[in-house]
Amino acid sequence: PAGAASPAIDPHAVNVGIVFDVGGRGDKSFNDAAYVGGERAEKELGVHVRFIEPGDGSDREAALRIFAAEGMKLVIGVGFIFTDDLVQLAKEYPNTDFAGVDFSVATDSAGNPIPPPPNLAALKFREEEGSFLVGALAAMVGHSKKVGFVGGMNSPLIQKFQAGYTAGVHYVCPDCQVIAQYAGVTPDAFRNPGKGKELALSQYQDGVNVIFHASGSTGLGVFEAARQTNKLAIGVDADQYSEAPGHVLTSMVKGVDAAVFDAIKRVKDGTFKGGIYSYGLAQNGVRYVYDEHNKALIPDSVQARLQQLRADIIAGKIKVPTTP
Amino acid sequence: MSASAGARRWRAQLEEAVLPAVVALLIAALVGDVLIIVYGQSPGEVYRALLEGTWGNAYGLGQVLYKTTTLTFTGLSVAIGLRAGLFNIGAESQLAAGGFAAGVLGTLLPPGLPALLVLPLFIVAAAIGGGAVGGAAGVLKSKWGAHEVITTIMLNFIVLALLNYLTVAHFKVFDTLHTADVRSGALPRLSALIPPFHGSAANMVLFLALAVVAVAWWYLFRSRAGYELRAVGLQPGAAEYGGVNVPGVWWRAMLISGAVAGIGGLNFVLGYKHYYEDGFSTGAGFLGIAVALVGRNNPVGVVLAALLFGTLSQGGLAVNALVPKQMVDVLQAVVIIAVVTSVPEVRRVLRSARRRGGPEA
Amino acid sequence: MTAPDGTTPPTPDGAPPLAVSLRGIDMSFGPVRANRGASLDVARGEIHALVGENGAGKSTLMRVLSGMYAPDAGTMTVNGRDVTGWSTAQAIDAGVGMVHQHFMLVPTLTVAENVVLGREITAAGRLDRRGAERAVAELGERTGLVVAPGRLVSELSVGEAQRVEILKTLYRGARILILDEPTAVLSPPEVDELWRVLTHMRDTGDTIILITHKLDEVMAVSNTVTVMRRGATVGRVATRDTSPAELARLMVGRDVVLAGDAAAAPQHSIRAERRAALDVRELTVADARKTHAVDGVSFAVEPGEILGIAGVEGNGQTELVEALAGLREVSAGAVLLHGRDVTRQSVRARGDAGLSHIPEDRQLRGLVLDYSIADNLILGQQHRFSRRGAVDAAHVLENARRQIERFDIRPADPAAPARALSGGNQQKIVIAREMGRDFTVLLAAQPTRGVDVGAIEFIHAQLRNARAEGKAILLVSADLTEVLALSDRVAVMYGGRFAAVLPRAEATKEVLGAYMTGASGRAA
Amino acid sequence: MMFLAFLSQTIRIAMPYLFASAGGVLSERSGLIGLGLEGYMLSGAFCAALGSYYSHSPWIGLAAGLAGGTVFAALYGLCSVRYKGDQVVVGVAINLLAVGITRFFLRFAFGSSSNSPRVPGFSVAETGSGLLALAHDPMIWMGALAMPVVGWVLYRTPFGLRVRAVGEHPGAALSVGIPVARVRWLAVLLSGAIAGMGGAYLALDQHQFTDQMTAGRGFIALAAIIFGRWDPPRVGLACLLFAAAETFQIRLQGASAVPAQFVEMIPYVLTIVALAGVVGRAVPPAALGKTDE
Ligand SMILES: Nc1ncnc2c1ncn2[C@@H]1O[C@H](COP(=O)(O)OP(=O)(O)OP(=O)(O)O)[C@@H](O)[C@H]1O
Ligand SMILES: Nc1ncnc2c1ncn2[C@@H]1O[C@H](COP(=O)(O)OP(=O)(O)OP(=O)(O)O)[C@@H](O)[C@H]1O
Ligand SMILES: [Mg+2]
Ligand SMILES: [Mg+2]
Repeated sequence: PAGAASPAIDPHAVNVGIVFDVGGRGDKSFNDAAYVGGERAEKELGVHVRFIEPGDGSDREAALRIFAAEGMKLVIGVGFIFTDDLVQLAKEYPNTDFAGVDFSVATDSAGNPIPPPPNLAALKFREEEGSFLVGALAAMVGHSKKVGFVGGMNSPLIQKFQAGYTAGVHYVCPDCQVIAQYAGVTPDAFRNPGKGKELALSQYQDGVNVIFHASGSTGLGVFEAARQTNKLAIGVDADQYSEAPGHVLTSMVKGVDAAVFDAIKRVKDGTFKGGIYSYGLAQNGVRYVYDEHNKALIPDSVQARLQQLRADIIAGKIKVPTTP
Repeated sequence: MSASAGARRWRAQLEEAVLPAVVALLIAALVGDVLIIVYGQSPGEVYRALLEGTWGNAYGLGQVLYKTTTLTFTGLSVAIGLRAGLFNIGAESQLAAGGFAAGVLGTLLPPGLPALLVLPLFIVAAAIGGGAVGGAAGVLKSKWGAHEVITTIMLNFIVLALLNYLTVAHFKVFDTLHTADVRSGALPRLSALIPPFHGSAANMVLFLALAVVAVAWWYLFRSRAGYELRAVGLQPGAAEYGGVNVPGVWWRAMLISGAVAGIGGLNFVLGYKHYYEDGFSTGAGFLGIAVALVGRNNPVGVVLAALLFGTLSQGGLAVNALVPKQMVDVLQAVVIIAVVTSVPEVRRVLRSARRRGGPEA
Repeated sequence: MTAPDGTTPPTPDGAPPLAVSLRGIDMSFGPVRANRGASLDVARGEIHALVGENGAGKSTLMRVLSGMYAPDAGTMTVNGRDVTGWSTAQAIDAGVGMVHQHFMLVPTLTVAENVVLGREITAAGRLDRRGAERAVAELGERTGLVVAPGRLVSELSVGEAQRVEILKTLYRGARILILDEPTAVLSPPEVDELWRVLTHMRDTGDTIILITHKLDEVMAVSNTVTVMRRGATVGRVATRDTSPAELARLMVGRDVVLAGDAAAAPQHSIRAERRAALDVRELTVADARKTHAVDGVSFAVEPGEILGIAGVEGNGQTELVEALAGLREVSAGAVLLHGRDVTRQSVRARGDAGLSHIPEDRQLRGLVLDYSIADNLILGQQHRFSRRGAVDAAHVLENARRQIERFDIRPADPAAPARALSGGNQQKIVIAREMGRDFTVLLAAQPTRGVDVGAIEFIHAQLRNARAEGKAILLVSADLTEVLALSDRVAVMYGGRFAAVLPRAEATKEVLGAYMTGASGRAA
Repeated sequence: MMFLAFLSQTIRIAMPYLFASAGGVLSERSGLIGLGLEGYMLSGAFCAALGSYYSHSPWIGLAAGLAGGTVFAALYGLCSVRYKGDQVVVGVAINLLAVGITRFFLRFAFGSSSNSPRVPGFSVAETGSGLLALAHDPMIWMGALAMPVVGWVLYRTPFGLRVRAVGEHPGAALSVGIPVARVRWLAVLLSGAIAGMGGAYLALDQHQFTDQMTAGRGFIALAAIIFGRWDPPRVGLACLLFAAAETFQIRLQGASAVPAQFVEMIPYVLTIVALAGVVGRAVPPAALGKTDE
């Protein structure tokens, strides 16, 4: 059976523990990406990686603590929700390294970021940058003055996607309208594909031709709607092309796998350092998919324009907002 | 005659208290075995891991106690409702509302006040938060006859959405789903008293829970209001005949039930994280029903049942490496089902066995 | 007259098999042993009365016979065939039908639907409503049990509902008909009508088993009587060879003063205070259907007086008493206690003003069955037994000890749950609570219902004593004998009004009977 | 055009409600509270995905979903009819169990904690979202028929008469030889089967199972039953009303300044308002929830 790793710890190996967010394995999204990163590290670096899916609430800290107490070299929490727990544990276990995917860095009263403890790496992604590009893409190939966005649970992280996306749309098409909808306000909103499908169908029906989703499993309903109405959707976190071949315009990929792999590699090499690691377009930490699958959907001129926009963002010529 | 009758009643009560948990556990263990074997693991090993991860070390025990604390509040909340004949399925949102009220109060207080001084304020705030939600269902029932099972379920959805809105739109710390830290009133962890508990979330709210249990016991079984409340639960017609304002008891019971659940929010907000976090109450409400049931709606029984369910839910984490922790979700449901079905059956068997055994010594 | 228990007379040689023969039936409900080796022999073509105190196990035994319960032990034969432990369906197929003490009708279904339920008439798998209504109408005409088949049962009067019950058994081809206290809720003409139907059935060869508490009915219509006591059969006797007094002795196990004998004429006593203790003026009470259950009733009860209210149940007595007690909203009129208007006051305020109330349904209203005897003995007065919000346990216990002793409640254990007590002792708790405290006005609704002859004696004595002490008592009873035995004046309620208020001397069963059915009426 | 789109979306959203509440009405009219509908649906959805995945046939998936709902209903029947457990408690437990079991076996069968792989379903690609597209999906027809069929059974067949009698006055039914327990068993099994189809609709329409994908729809169905006063035609209308409210919400969300959370609450608030105002005094089947006598 899958996932039944041995609980025994080999003291000589490099042991890594990864704690998933709600959704866990098989979310076809960022938990899976973290899993891929871990697996790759096991294969290529010979480290031992174990996973826990704590579920909700107080179990998050407990799960991290189980790994820390077992003497793991590196403990990774996947999801912004782990932020406080990671800080707490990093202080308690100064000899263990920690990393937090989507770690949210607090700011002091002057608005400057408060650095995490020295043994804690905050792996942050500038989703708004990638979202900006797919927004621009949606506006350019959508052949419609309306473009869609479907979010999962209405929360700051997801609003960041929305903000970047909207900015991207308006950048290339100032009079375009972004129809942004959320599937709900509780974590259920990330696993309600039925709702996602209905939201998408109503947007498509409303004249939208492209929808970007940032909604976990709910987005699978968006793809379903795209198939059914022969429209386009944009995937998130991972390359979601295979969810609806022919209907996935692109995906806004977050390099969670690479970031996780890097963190493990640095621990293995002994070069691990705490601090804020911000992955944006420049680091290839976020990107949009452009490959043989979707080439046909994206005219060369559009691809060229996107590359230009990408360069502008990296160069700081375009400032992408993080809140809608 | 009276002495032996008293002894018999006492034994019956003891049996009443212990039997459900024992039978339910046996059945749950059986189902657990099946699931574990299906998953290709050895039940012995999984259960050992479960015990070691919970009662096997001080940290695990501390985690169990932390969970027990919340479940004691929600279980007590459901139990109080049931004593009045009302099914409060809304402990989850009441817990959240109580926690939210406390969290917001915590951000408003000036910093540096001693915890013991402001604790009463927090208790009142949390009780008002939870009580408002429970009381709303109570008033809906007393005034308009809307069935509380349905209204509390609907209120769960409504209140959680409302709290989400308030958190996201007004109170959150940037980039998170929680409020700012409380500035006064944070309570120490249990490890401040007993160092081996270090790291576990167990905290002083545990003692508050025990105090609330004692008060609830007194209220239910020693106070006049409790006498009337239980009468309403057992036989509303007789209570009405006895001069009790039945709808009045309904809404008051729901108010108290909600308030107790609300105070439970302090466990997370004051005792553990020191802020309110959206979604912290997930699952605690439904488990509260199980706790009340296994605890036979008796405050003391509720504590024991909360300990049982606290152990199971912490145990899920401990066995995660061997089997999916979902197994524990299944076991919790099985415990509930076992209590409502097999326990009366076993009791019948015991009773007839005793009768066959002839008059007892 | 035969020996008790088990040893029933053998069937004479060559005679046809008995219609029903039950031997050594045991039947328990948890700790309660309702039947202990009970026996019953019923010949074909007779009306067989089954009598016994409340809780003697009559209904249980008949439910066993009709297949609702499987007995724990014993054998059953019907028409010579062993049928031990059969099901209701089998019993019905074999022609055994039962009309239950509490009607077994579905109020939301029509008469026809109720009658055919379980034996539906179908057309191509569908329910044939027309066919059912036709069949019921025909059956009604043939037997004289006429009810409109399309009406909802919830709209029927009790008499009509009972006709539906009998129709149900006849529709299923019952030749052995069991009736459990069929006359308890009927007016005298309806009773006569019932006897006519039953004797006709007997004369055409059907067998009837009749459970009743009314010994005059036993004497009037039955051929044979079986007596039960505490779950067992204690006698079987031909009706013409016995007397009510002998039956009563068998039922209770000792001699009993029958209510009717003692009460020839109540001796009037103290009537010092002339002002009415309870004064009711033009009281109107609406029922669930918004019609007037009580329709402008006025009367007064003086200290030292018992005003009896007779009437067929369902004519507003329940609503009247509940309105007086404060349990039901009054739509017009006034209630005065000692001259003080309490119309809008709560139950508790009325209690504090001296009003006691023995409710008609002790299991639903009078007791919290899962409370102890001691806790039940303070119900309604909990505020007097509390200090600073807490119930004063010592005070409650002391009260319980005193009342248990005074009213001889058994078991004498204040901590025993009321549920574990026999019906008679449960009623004693209610009586003790309501009459063992300071009160000036008593509403006694069906105070002896479901109580055995011995306890009736005791309760009647309590009521007479209270009168002698100058209490004002409003007695509501469906039992005419009881009303006549105790009352100084008798009112008859019919259709929500007082059809008559008569001095005891003018009140005879015949006169009252006429008023009860609305056959004669005059303004109150 | 706008109206037709609104209508077809309402119908689609109403489908799971119609299935679940059609089953629920049957169960409730027999005296068994339908609190476990959510669980039947969830299990139905999971089994449908499983069946469709392994057989590559949505029809077999549907059958499996029906069976999945029935199994959970059987468990409910066992607890409440056979062992006379408190129905509210058992109902809550059934729902918890359904969540746990489906997750456990999702991990077991697909190694995922949240999603099954894509499975064959009824809806054909590129059929659009209009009314015509609905006609292509056999499950839409079944959902539309579920409530009328239940109504017909309840009011026009001997079995329905018995169900109504048993839910109103089980003693009366027993006294005329109706096997009360068996009628309830049949009613609850059917209710599980029909609600399971509702779950199957969700899974097959999405071509996959997602952890907790029913997302409270069983509770909405229960509310519709109460709102419709246990009368199939009215319950059907209640389902459509709730679905229309949701459609309205979906269409309102993009265009209005009202925070999403408030729009989200509409169906639930509507339910409470309805409960308090319109049907506060509606009479449930007299024996509802009372299997313990
Ligand atoms: N379903 C039941 N569950 C528990 N106890 C029962 C049940 N039915 C009857 N009993 C008990 O069995 C005993 C005999 O009851 P039963 O109804 O047979 O008496 P009865 O002779 O018909 O009395 P009544 O004259 O009051 O109708 C009583 O103690 C009663 O409380
Ligand atoms: N639920 C119960 N639990 C325990 N004991 C019970 C229960 N019900 C009845 N008993 C006991 O069984 C005996 C018979 O009860 P039952 O009601 O048949 O008495 P009864 O003959 O009707 O007496 P009474 O004339 O006082 O009504 C009583 O002694 C009573 O205490
Ligand atoms: Mg009795
Ligand atoms: Mg009887």
